[in-house]
Amino acid sequence: MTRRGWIVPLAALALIALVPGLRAVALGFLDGAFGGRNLFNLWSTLSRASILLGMAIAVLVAFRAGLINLGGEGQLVLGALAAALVGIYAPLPGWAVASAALLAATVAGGLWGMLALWLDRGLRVPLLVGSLLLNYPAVQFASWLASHPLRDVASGSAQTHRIDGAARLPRFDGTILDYGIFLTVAVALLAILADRYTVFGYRLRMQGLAPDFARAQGMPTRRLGYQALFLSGAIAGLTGFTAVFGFAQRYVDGMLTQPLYAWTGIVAVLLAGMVPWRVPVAALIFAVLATGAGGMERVAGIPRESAQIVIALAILWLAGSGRSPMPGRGR
Amino acid sequence: QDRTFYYVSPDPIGLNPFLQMGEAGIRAAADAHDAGAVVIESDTPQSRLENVSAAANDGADIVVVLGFEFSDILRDIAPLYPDTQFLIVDQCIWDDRPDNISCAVFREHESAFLMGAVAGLASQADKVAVVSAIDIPFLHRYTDAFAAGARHVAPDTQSEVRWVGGQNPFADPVRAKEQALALAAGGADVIFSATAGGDFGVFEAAQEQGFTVTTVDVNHCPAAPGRILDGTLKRVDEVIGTSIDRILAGERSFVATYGLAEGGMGAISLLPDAELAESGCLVADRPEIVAQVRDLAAQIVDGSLTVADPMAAD
Amino acid sequence: MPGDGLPGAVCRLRGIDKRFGDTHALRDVSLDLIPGEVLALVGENGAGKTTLMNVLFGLLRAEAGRLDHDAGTGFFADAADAIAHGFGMVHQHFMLFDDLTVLENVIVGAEGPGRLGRIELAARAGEVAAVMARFGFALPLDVRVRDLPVATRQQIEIVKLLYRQARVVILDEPTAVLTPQEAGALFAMLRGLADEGRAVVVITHKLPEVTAHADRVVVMRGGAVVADRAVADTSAAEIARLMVGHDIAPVAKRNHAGAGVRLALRDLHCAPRAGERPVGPVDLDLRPGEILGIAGVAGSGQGPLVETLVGLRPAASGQIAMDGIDITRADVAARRAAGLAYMAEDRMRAGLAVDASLAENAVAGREAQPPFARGPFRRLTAVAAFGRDLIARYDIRATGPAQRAADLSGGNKQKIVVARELAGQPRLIVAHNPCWGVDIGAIRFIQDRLLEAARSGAAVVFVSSELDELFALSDRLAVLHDGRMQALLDRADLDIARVGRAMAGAA
Amino acid sequence: MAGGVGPVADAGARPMIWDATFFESVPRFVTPLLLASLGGALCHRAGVFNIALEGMMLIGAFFAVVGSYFTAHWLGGLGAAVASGLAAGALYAWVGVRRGGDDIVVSIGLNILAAGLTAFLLRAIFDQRGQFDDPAIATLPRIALPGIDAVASLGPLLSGQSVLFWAALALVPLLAWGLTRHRLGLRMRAAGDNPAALRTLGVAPERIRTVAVLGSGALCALAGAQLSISNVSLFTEGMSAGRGWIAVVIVMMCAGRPVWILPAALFFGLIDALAVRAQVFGLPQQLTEALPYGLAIAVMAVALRRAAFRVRT
Ligand SMILES: Nc1ncnc2c1ncn2[C@@H]1O[C@H](COP(=O)(O)OP(=O)(O)OP(=O)(O)O)[C@@H](O)[C@H]1O
Ligand SMILES: Nc1ncnc2c1ncn2[C@@H]1O[C@H](COP(=O)(O)OP(=O)(O)OP(=O)(O)O)[C@@H](O)[C@H]1O
Ligand SMILES: [Mg+2]
Ligand SMILES: [Mg+2]
Repeated sequence: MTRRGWIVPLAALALIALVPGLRAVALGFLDGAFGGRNLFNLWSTLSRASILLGMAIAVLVAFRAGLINLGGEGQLVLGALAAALVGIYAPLPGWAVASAALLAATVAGGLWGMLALWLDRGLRVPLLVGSLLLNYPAVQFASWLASHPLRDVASGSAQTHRIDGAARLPRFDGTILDYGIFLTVAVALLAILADRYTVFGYRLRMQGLAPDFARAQGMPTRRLGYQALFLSGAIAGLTGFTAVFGFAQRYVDGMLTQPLYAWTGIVAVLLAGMVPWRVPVAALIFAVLATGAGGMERVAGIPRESAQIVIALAILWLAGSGRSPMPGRGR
Repeated sequence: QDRTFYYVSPDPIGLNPFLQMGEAGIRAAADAHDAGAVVIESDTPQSRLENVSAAANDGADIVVVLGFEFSDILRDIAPLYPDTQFLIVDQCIWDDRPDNISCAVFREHESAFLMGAVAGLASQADKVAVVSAIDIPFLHRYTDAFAAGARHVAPDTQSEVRWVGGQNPFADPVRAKEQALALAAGGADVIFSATAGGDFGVFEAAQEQGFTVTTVDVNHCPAAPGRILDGTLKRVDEVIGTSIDRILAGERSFVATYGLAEGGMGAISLLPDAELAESGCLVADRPEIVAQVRDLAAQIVDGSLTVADPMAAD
Repeated sequence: MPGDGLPGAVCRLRGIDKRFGDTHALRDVSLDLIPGEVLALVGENGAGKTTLMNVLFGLLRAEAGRLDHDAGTGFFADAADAIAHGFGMVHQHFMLFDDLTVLENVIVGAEGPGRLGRIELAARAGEVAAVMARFGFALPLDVRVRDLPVATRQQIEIVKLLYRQARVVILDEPTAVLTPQEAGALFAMLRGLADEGRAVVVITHKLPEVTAHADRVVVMRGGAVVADRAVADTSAAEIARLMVGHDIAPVAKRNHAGAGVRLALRDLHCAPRAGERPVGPVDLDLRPGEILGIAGVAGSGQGPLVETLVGLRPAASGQIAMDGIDITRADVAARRAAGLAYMAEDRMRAGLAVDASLAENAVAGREAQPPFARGPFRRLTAVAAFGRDLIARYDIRATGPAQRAADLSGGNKQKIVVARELAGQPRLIVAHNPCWGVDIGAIRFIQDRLLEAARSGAAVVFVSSELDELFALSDRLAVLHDGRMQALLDRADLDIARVGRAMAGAA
Repeated sequence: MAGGVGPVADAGARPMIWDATFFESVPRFVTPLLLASLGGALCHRAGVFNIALEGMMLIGAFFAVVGSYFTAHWLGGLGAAVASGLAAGALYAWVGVRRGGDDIVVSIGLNILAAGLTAFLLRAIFDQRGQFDDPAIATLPRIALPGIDAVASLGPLLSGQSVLFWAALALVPLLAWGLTRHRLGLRMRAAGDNPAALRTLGVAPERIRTVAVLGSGALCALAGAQLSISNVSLFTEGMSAGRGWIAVVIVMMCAGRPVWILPAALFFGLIDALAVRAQVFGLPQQLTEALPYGLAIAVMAVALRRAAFRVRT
């Protein structure tokens, strides 16, 4: 942020501190995001942040390579679905089930990502639109599986059976936060470091900044593109794995789409200006905004959609201030 | 007020009468016990989890949740808050239920069967139909029992079902209306609308196409004058009140089932004559149908007629 | 006092000053435009010629100075204002709409009367046809511009002015894309316009054109006017000296061609993209140390040929061999590994990643090789050190290896490209307009580096739109016309008229 | 039906998909797609990559209900919808055109804003969550065509459709004509082709693009109004339900040409209507949901392979 960039948030803080009504709202917000008995809400926030972080990193990998992958939702859902399938049906010991499910999730998400790029390269359906459209069949397929062949009939819901207890990702005692956060944080760290310190990261970045340049320098741009989309989809799939083996312990129809995780991931990356180390911060901020807005609503009756409005205005404000977060798309 | 009751809805309450009854029930119970009432609306799986947790965290004495969406959540959350009592309405955790969870469930198929009978008797075309939200076992309690009821009184009756589906199956009047229009075009002249928030769309279709409707949960008749025959009544509000009474009386981990016999399920045509006359429903002017329905209801209550539970069948 | 203070002049600029950030683009510039006169405006790259005309035309705001014209005083508010006052400008880069028809291109912005904004297309077509008939143009009105050759596009620009009844006609480097013959025809037409009483301004880098066709010449250097005199009173040599501030020694060029064949092209056809005309056949042998110039008007097939040489586009048929090894199917990376260096024409997109740092640009192509990488990991200290080394050796004006390439001036940007491509001791250099848009000092520097590389044995394919520099550097010169090699001339046979004829397609 | 739950429909129930109400329903699905695509086409031709059609539709749907409810007249609904669409367009124009914000970022921002704002206002104005319906919401008039009514096959298709359907149809030749024969249309195409060139001719491309974005806002809002005060008379959150994205696909496929957009919108409207009906074949509802999007990919692949359109993304 520039120096001017701090003025708006600071002014907002001052306003909140001075007006009693606003202060109550702010306290409700803070409690909703961080408070609660045994800091329960903080753990909830982290649990949400973990999934958002995974999705944001998935988006980052593709965007860094200049590939506008809006298909995170489908990749996330297919990853989750693959994980659930393995989790329910693989007759293996717990740790092996979890590992196989993780592998299946990353492959499923990654292949779906590559499909979007193949549509672009092979059939000229622009990636932006193709990846977006691929979300719908993926989500509906998952919905069908969860509603029919894989349904846990007794539960009365459109959801699969539960993952066997031994294979689940453990939870931190007394919280809903599971060990999946180790996975997403590790992936984020790897992605941030690889961006700077590996040849692969360098090539992806050059391709994103200047595709003609990368080609003219003899970088394997075709392969790089597919690798980037595979990685992007695989990270989304991995995030789906953590949701199924951690948070929900099964695949529940709509559990990954209704909260708009994929879109929030994109927005987090845009707001972070595509600077890798800022992305985890942005993901955390969005998790705080979401859980905090829920608390604000419970305490002060302010609709939690106000958080969404604030986010949208922030995006528009950033876009209008000429700091285009999209590489090579700025003025 | 030293006690607080919380109500966490699975979806935005909006105009969903079922969820509205939950709110009415918690407020009535709170009044009766001089307690505070807090209503929290959820919209996603994650927010359901957060809201239930927040309610327990806030020190709720009783947390009431409505709908099957909460099973997993309560199974995880309830053990963390032993001082809070949880009540799931419309759903239960059958195995290894934690001590502080009680359930109140309904036999919706009994009332749906009666609606099928009403439709079977009223249909001139011998064609009836159901529009329901989404193809899940729970909703087959409505769709299957309705078809069974229609055939019970008029064996030649054809019955068809359509699902609303879409991104928002429990609150999508647009799609509900399209399905109803299609069913009407196919010749159905009585349509059972079990779409929760989509019912309004079915009523619009009925007004345009001239078919009649049977409804669920509450009396919708005034909303579509001259088009609604009859409706089931699901006394969610009363059941919440009764269940809270039992919890406060010290009962733990109980499962209460409500059907026609217990008065938790009902139908407008089963109301006392005076109330029925006031209801605005078409069935009030069809005494011969009312008589048959009441007869069937009596058989169900005394056990001489059993309505198969589609959820148990699977 | 409009009119009074302008004896004989249609407009008069006084004391114009203009800055772009740290660049002082115009310094106290004054200029009169006189009806009936063809004025040549010359100066090296970046001297401020285009900026001055943009100020006159209302496209840029001056910080100081004034404009008097025959209808009043004060700068034009915008282009519409200038056009309304009878000013017309053909811009350095074509300002045409590719997907619109010729007629639409001419009338946009001056659609004429019509109820509720309706365009009376038939009436406009009649007017445009009348204008064309009067000045001897024959353009198809309902063809899309995309489908027309370059010289025709130039004519559309001029018809646009005439249709708007411009009394002051400004052309910014109109001859850069024309053959000498086409340029001659253009000047004849401009002379006709001047004779009708219009004021004509031509910006050009080609001094023979100035001495042959202009009445008056204004020379700019570093944003200031350094000379304003009748062409009759000066010479091409003097104008050149005025432009750069000193005499220019001709490039010292000796033939270093060695034995053997470095690059062989056999019946090469480039794969055309959608809407492109085919390029080929091309047959060539290039020896180590030899510099092959490639001339041709813009769009004669240089781009596809270069892309095919470096592996960016496949060959449709034929063969490319380097040192006797067939590389027709090899990709860019393989060709680079075999010793190819490539200076792309579009340095902002293909030559550089302008949003990356100087050092990251400098190691591109070798990012995975020692010392810049160890296994899959980059060695950032080595990368930075290499950047610093290039800055020192090539005198690149930058704050350091971490500076964004976008923030360097055009000449310094190009120096990064040249430095990077020559750093690997290449065996074959493909240089496409490497001196385009850079100033004269940098041009000499880049040309000297290319000569040096040739001296140490590299073969050079040198594609340029400037005949002067082609004549100065080439051992042999290939002329492309419409995708075919029209002529292949030895240095001794180079003659401007002959090359011009070949560029126009004559044998 | 899959999943082991016995079919409720009687065996032998006749599939009924080609009945009269089906054809009557098609224009209801076509109208919003057509209006939104025409709006998108304006932007496309003027060189604005507006993928906020979805959000603009949603805003229009909401304010149509607001206007219709408070004025108790459909004109009030249309007026409010158009005003809100223009406001959304103005916001886009300010950030995306005047301040030069990236189209994709601005569009994503606007889509999120639309979802949040309509949900927020639903609560603030009507104190409702999720959905608002009320008998006081006046619906658009339907135009009966007495003559055509009699013709057996065309009757239901054309008679009794909303005013917006006819307006949308009329817009197709009007826009096609305007883009070539009207000053503003010509300048729009010029602005999309080469904005710098347009500026040198004394026309500010920003101004032309602003007009295009405003126009797309108004048209998308009308598309939303068709959803909320004609197809039904209520508002639900997320009511546009992906139709704005289908419109984006239509615009790209047709390179913003109104005359091509009409058949494309008819096609996708037909698919949409079919998807709702396809359950009679025993197809799982999820399959019919995915159908339009899968087809969109297929159609785009074919269309874009055939014609070498420049697709700006
Ligand atoms: N929009 C701009 N922003 C910043 N600097 C600019 C801009 N336009 C021109 N300049 C700078 O102003 C100076 C004068 O540029 P101008 O384009 O007038 O040169 P010129 O004489 O036309 O050169 P050429 O022969 O290359 O066309 C140069 O240093 C150029 O880099
Ligand atoms: N986009 C930019 N951002 C920051 N600084 C810039 C930018 N463009 C140019 N500059 C700075 O302005 C100065 C002038 O740039 P310009 O391109 O006019 O150079 P120049 O004098 O024409 O040199 P050259 O002949 O090499 O092109 C340069 O020193 C450069 O650092
Ligand atoms: Mg320069
Ligand atoms: Mg210039």
